[in-house]
Amino acid sequence: MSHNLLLVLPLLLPLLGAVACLLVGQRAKVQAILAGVVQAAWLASASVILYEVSQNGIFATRIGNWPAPFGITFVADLFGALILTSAAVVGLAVWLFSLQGLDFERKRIGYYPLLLLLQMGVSGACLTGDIFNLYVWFEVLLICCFALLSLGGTRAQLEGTLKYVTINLIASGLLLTGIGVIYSLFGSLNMAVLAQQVRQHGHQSMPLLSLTSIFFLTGFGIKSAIFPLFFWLPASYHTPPIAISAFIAGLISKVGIYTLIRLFTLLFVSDLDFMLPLLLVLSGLTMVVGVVGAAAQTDFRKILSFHIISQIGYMLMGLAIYTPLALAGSVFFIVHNILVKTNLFLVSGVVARLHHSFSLKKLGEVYCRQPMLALLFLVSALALAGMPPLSGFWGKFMLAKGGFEAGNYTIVGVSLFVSLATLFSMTKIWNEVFWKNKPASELPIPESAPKATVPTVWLLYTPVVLLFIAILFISVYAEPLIGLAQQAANQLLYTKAYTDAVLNQ
Amino acid sequence: MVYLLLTGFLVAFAAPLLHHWLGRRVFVPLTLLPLIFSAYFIWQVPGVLAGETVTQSISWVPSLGVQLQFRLDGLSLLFALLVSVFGVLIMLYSRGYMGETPLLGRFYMYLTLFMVAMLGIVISDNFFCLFLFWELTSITSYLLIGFHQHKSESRTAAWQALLVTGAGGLALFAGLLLLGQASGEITFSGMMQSGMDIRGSSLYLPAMVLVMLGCFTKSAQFPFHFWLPNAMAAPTPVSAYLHSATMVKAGIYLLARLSPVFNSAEIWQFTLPLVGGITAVMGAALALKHTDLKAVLAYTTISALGLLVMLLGIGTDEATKAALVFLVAHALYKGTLFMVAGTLDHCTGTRQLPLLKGLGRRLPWVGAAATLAAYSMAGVYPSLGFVGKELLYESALHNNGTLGLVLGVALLAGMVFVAIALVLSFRIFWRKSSHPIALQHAASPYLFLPPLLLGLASLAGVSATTPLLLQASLSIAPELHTSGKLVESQGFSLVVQLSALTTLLGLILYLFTPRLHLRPFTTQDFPFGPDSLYHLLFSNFLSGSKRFIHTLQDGYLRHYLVYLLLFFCGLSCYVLWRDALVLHLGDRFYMLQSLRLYEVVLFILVVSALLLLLNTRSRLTSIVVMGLVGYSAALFYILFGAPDVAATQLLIETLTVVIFVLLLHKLPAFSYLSHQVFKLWYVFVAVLFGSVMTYVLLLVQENAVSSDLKDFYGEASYLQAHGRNMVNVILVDFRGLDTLGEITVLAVAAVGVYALLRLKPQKGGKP
Amino acid sequence: MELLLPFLIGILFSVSIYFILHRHLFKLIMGLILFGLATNIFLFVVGGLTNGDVAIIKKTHEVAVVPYADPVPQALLLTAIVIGFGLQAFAIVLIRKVYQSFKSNNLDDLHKAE
Amino acid sequence: MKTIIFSTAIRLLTPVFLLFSVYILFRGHNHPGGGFIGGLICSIAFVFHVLAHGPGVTSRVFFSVVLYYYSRPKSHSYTRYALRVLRANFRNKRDTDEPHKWSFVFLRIRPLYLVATGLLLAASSGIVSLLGQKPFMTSYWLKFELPVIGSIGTPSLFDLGVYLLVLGVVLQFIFIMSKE
Repeated sequence: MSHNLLLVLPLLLPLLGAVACLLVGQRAKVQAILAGVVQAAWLASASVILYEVSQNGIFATRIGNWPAPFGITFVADLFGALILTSAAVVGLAVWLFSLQGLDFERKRIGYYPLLLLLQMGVSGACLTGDIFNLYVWFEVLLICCFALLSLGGTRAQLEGTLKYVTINLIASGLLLTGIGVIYSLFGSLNMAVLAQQVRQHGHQSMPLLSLTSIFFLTGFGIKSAIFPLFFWLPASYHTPPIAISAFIAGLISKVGIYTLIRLFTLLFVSDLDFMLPLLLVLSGLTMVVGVVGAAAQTDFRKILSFHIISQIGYMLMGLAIYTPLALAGSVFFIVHNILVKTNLFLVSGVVARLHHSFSLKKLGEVYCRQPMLALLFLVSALALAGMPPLSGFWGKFMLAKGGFEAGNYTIVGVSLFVSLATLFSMTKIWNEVFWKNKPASELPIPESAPKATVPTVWLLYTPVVLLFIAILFISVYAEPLIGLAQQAANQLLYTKAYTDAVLNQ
Repeated sequence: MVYLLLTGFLVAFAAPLLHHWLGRRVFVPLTLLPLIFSAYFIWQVPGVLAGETVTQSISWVPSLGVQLQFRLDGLSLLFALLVSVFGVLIMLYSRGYMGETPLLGRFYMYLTLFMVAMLGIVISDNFFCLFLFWELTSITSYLLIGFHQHKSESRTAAWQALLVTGAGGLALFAGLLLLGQASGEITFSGMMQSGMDIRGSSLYLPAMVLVMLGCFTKSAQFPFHFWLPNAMAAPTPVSAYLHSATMVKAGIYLLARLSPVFNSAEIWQFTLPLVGGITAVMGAALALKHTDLKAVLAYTTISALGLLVMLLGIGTDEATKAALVFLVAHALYKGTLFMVAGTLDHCTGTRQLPLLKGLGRRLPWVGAAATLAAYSMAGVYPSLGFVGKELLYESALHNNGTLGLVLGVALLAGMVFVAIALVLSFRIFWRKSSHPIALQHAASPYLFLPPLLLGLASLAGVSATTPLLLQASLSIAPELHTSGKLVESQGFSLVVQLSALTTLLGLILYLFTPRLHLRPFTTQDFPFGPDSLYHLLFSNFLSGSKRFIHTLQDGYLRHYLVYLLLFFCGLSCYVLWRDALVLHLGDRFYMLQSLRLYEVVLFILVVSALLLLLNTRSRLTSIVVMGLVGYSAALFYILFGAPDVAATQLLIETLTVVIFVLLLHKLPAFSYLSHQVFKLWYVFVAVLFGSVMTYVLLLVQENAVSSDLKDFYGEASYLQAHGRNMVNVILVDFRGLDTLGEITVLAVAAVGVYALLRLKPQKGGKP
Repeated sequence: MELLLPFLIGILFSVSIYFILHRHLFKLIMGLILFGLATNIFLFVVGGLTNGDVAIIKKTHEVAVVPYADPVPQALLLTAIVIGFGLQAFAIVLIRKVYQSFKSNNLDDLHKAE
Repeated sequence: MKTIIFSTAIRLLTPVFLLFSVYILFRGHNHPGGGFIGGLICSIAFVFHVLAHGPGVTSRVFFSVVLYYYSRPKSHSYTRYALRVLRANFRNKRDTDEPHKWSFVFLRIRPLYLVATGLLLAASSGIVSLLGQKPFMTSYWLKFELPVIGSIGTPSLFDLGVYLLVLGVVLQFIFIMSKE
């Protein structure tokens, strides 16, 4: 398959799928089938890209056949391909879950096209090599998130979405101004060209470059929910239905951190003496605040939401340590976290579907009634807490080792403390939701609530099991992914391969 | 060995299924498993005794140095045998104890998992391989302690055990990482051979402290001991297996394993005996205060673990041997006693010591088992415990540095052991009682055979295990020359006198125990004890985090915005200040000369419009003024050669005004909200942000470069892309992908608006 | 004008932030729109202002005659304006919905879901 | 707003606006204009129409197609049948005294369909080049130039897609909002 086609497939498939969904009107079932086909195809194309990159190195396509700085270039490197593939796995799982886990009305109006276009945005953000184009894909992501978060329009959703919208619009504004500054200073928008220029005569305009990096740090920092910028996340992620929040929570803030890593390894490398300690402090604070926030919550989804923040801290930590091993740790951690976090959200959805609540106080006895679910949760939760040999452990391992080797003992200590606190929260959920007896006062189930029939339950379980298998796979058979992550980190740190692929076609 | 472990895991995960098929007979295949293990390890004994080591290695994650490397030497084999033989008995005992519960399959699963993990710990050669199994034992222990999941104290105890051992596990993890980094080795055997020069490394000390922390938490050393008595909430087979015989010995195992590396350090020689001594004495003292059978056993276990740590810290030849002998002896007799306790609980329904009386007649075999174990516990000839005690005193006497400490601790602990051994055997079973407790049912063979066998082993184990123990001590301290015997018999020496003294003191203590004010012990007795501190920390962490997060994440959008704006402004200002980025506005004043009148008028218009906007309270006026500002922007674009942009801006502004009017104008009037309290603060933030943006813009203008893109588009736009309007050509051709993304945004906006206004889901909108 | 516009942009940013920090919902949406406008003009100005010709190649030529305005910022700006329109339209509708649903125009009433 | 003068003026002006917007669309490649501006002008025409007449009227007049037909009796020849159906549809004259019943299909062009079509057009203009093994969105131009419009190529198709999409989006906004 030619690279020209391959690289735009992840973009075009969801787009065409969304168009088809819009054209069939409000027939939810047809839309569901269309979306499912697209999900499978998307996963296939992403996997092929990943395979290609791992075999033949970075490759690019020049959109519109214009040479690199003048047109837009799509590049697939390992980092992008890994994120894309895990996004596709998650997409398939969430689609499966939505078949039974989402109400008919939402599916009828808008859910599928919005989800597909969101995936299109993810593809674009992962593959583009142009900084303004990146901004555009982020706006696609953003408005899809707006629409999905508010889909259904319950009060909580509206409140969450309003906060999300306001803060993210400001982030977008900062990004746009930052891009303007970059264009003004360098006269180019292509990231590979910019990378070359920064490395050749970056020091002349270095002060302004670090000033610019503040724009991007804030902008993408908001989108990836790092420490003093994360407030929109716990305010909004727990409000929509699980079929929506699982995808957004599992994926979107990771796309933000993906971009931060991309930019701070490719462009803003002239002022690392200042930036890396700053990022280190931010990552530590992000971790701790996230995990402390989670400890305070008593709602299944809110605990998970706060944990997203703390894990963003881990991902940032790899960037802040800035060695190949630590960066590889971040890459691995992102992939792991996309899968695990989505799975946990889906589990919470299944629990809520069967027991009609997200509140830890009202739930109980899942351990006895749904042992399978308990197992699925336990493994994912322990993976999140970084218990060996589950996937989180490998990420933690690489980060800790990288941190020790770089002499950053404090941050490793903090990260280990945070992983203990993560274990605390996860076992808190386990104790309350799975072990505890269900409070007697909560026993009567509302009459109107839909009864979960056998096929329903099966369909609800399928995506969880799918992700569970994926998690186990990268846990037990971790070496290939770790190898890929290390290659990806090398590609990130030694940008020559990237710039060559973009510029010397 | 690898296949052994693998089979173990498979069988463990199959346990629930097996239970489904076989019912209570599920114990048959699951007992077979440790039986096979035992057979395998016994088969390895001759080789290991001859000094060979069995190694096996499977590549797993080579890029991180995590390999499945296994190595069976004397020490490993000793532990492995302990774990697997014990496993057989526990599986049998569980058959009798657990009865019929729907979760029986899961119980066996966890128990088997634990057994396999424990075997993994003791045969791992790779650091991280060990760590993996180490954490697995923590998890299975958690699940087993919380087996009675409906009881709140079970859950709390399980949680506590997990958090304490988990914290220790993380310390161990960091310690192992540092150790690996300092020595460049990732296997224990490799480090013994070549990595001994890490003593000079600066990481040596932190690594050692971290590893010690890990071991202390796992082996319930002071001040981390408190989880162990609470863990007695687990079913008794679990207590017998995990919390007396095996898991808590994992820390001891690791300390022994690493002692060749660390024992030359002063801090090691100082800390281990001290912590061990405190633990031993404290455990012994607390054991006397309890009336719950399992609690008494738990505290004596803590005490014994303390003795072991102390002995390892002394590190001499005799001490090492003493530690090993005592370890085996303790595992055997304590396991027996726990099982006895479980049987009594099962048959009588209580574990309270004062109630348990006169059981010897009716439960003779149980009584026999208890008596056998008590012999060993009291250290009476010829039990294994006796040998252990002899060696203990010998090592104390041969080491002048720690003579006082060790002797004192050994005497105190030994005395208590004797007393408690008497209580557990004589008082419960054999002393005549006028009010014997009623039996609910007789003990089935499953309930008394395993302890009886184990009790016999503790009596007869001396000769059988001697060579293995010697081999094990060799693998701890390879440079020590050991003779072929454990104890050099020295006749009626000082050691024997001390031993006799201990027994005598113990006897006296026993006679006085009824007069000790026995009452159930609660945390209130020790308001500053570690357990209370743990709970204090726990609840403070919860309440503190609640307060903290409710202050930070208080639900007010404004506050969030202020944080992030200040973050941005602060960093920008810092960078501006650090790099001394100064404007050269003076050089550019000439540009003001080319200012055209209508530009100034436009400027003033916009500013006054904004002022009006700030002051108006009318919604309609606001909308009109907003439109005005938008149209002025369009005029700016026109002035600077951007007709396309201007037209777009004009049209879009019109549409925005229309949407505004349609949606927001007709809303009912709401109260006017003043902003007085924090007004100045918000004005400050707003002005700060505006100034930063202005400053940055002015600064960038001075440093702008001319772009290649502009030249290229100027040349190629018509010739290559067939369009004269460069902006449009860029939009649809050069950067068409941007436009594709952009129209996607519009499309999503349309869908989203439609869904938002049209979708009326059922109430609540639950998942 | 090059010297004046940055100040105008600064004022726009300040006013918009002040509105956004206001607890009145209507002011919030106005602030967001002004913020978008300010970023757009920022992008335009930072790309360099030319008093020269528009970025259109004359009928008589095959390549553009200097001086002409840089088309790139204009194209970016156009994209940004349209994207901004989409986002703002959604935000307006959202705010309208919030009005209806909460029966209030006070942003401070919106902190219950957390 | 619904004064007679206003609504009449709008009714007259709308076709002019529409023509003008199409003109803007096609000249955009060489002069100021293009898909966005054209689409916006066109949609603004409809916006005013909606404001003047209400969304129902606008959508009935411009965005719905009614096709009349009846089942052909044996007695009618194909030609005659076709002619009658055509007359009924174009001149909107139906012979009510006929023995057969007229039935009709009502096609409503929802704005979202326009949006989808626009998106599809824009995307497929890029896909064309993929078929020729060229990168996505590589432009193809016709060899000759059309009068008034100028040269035609895949970018023009793209622009048309943008035009339709913008139109659809704005219509969607206006229809929904004016119903609120």
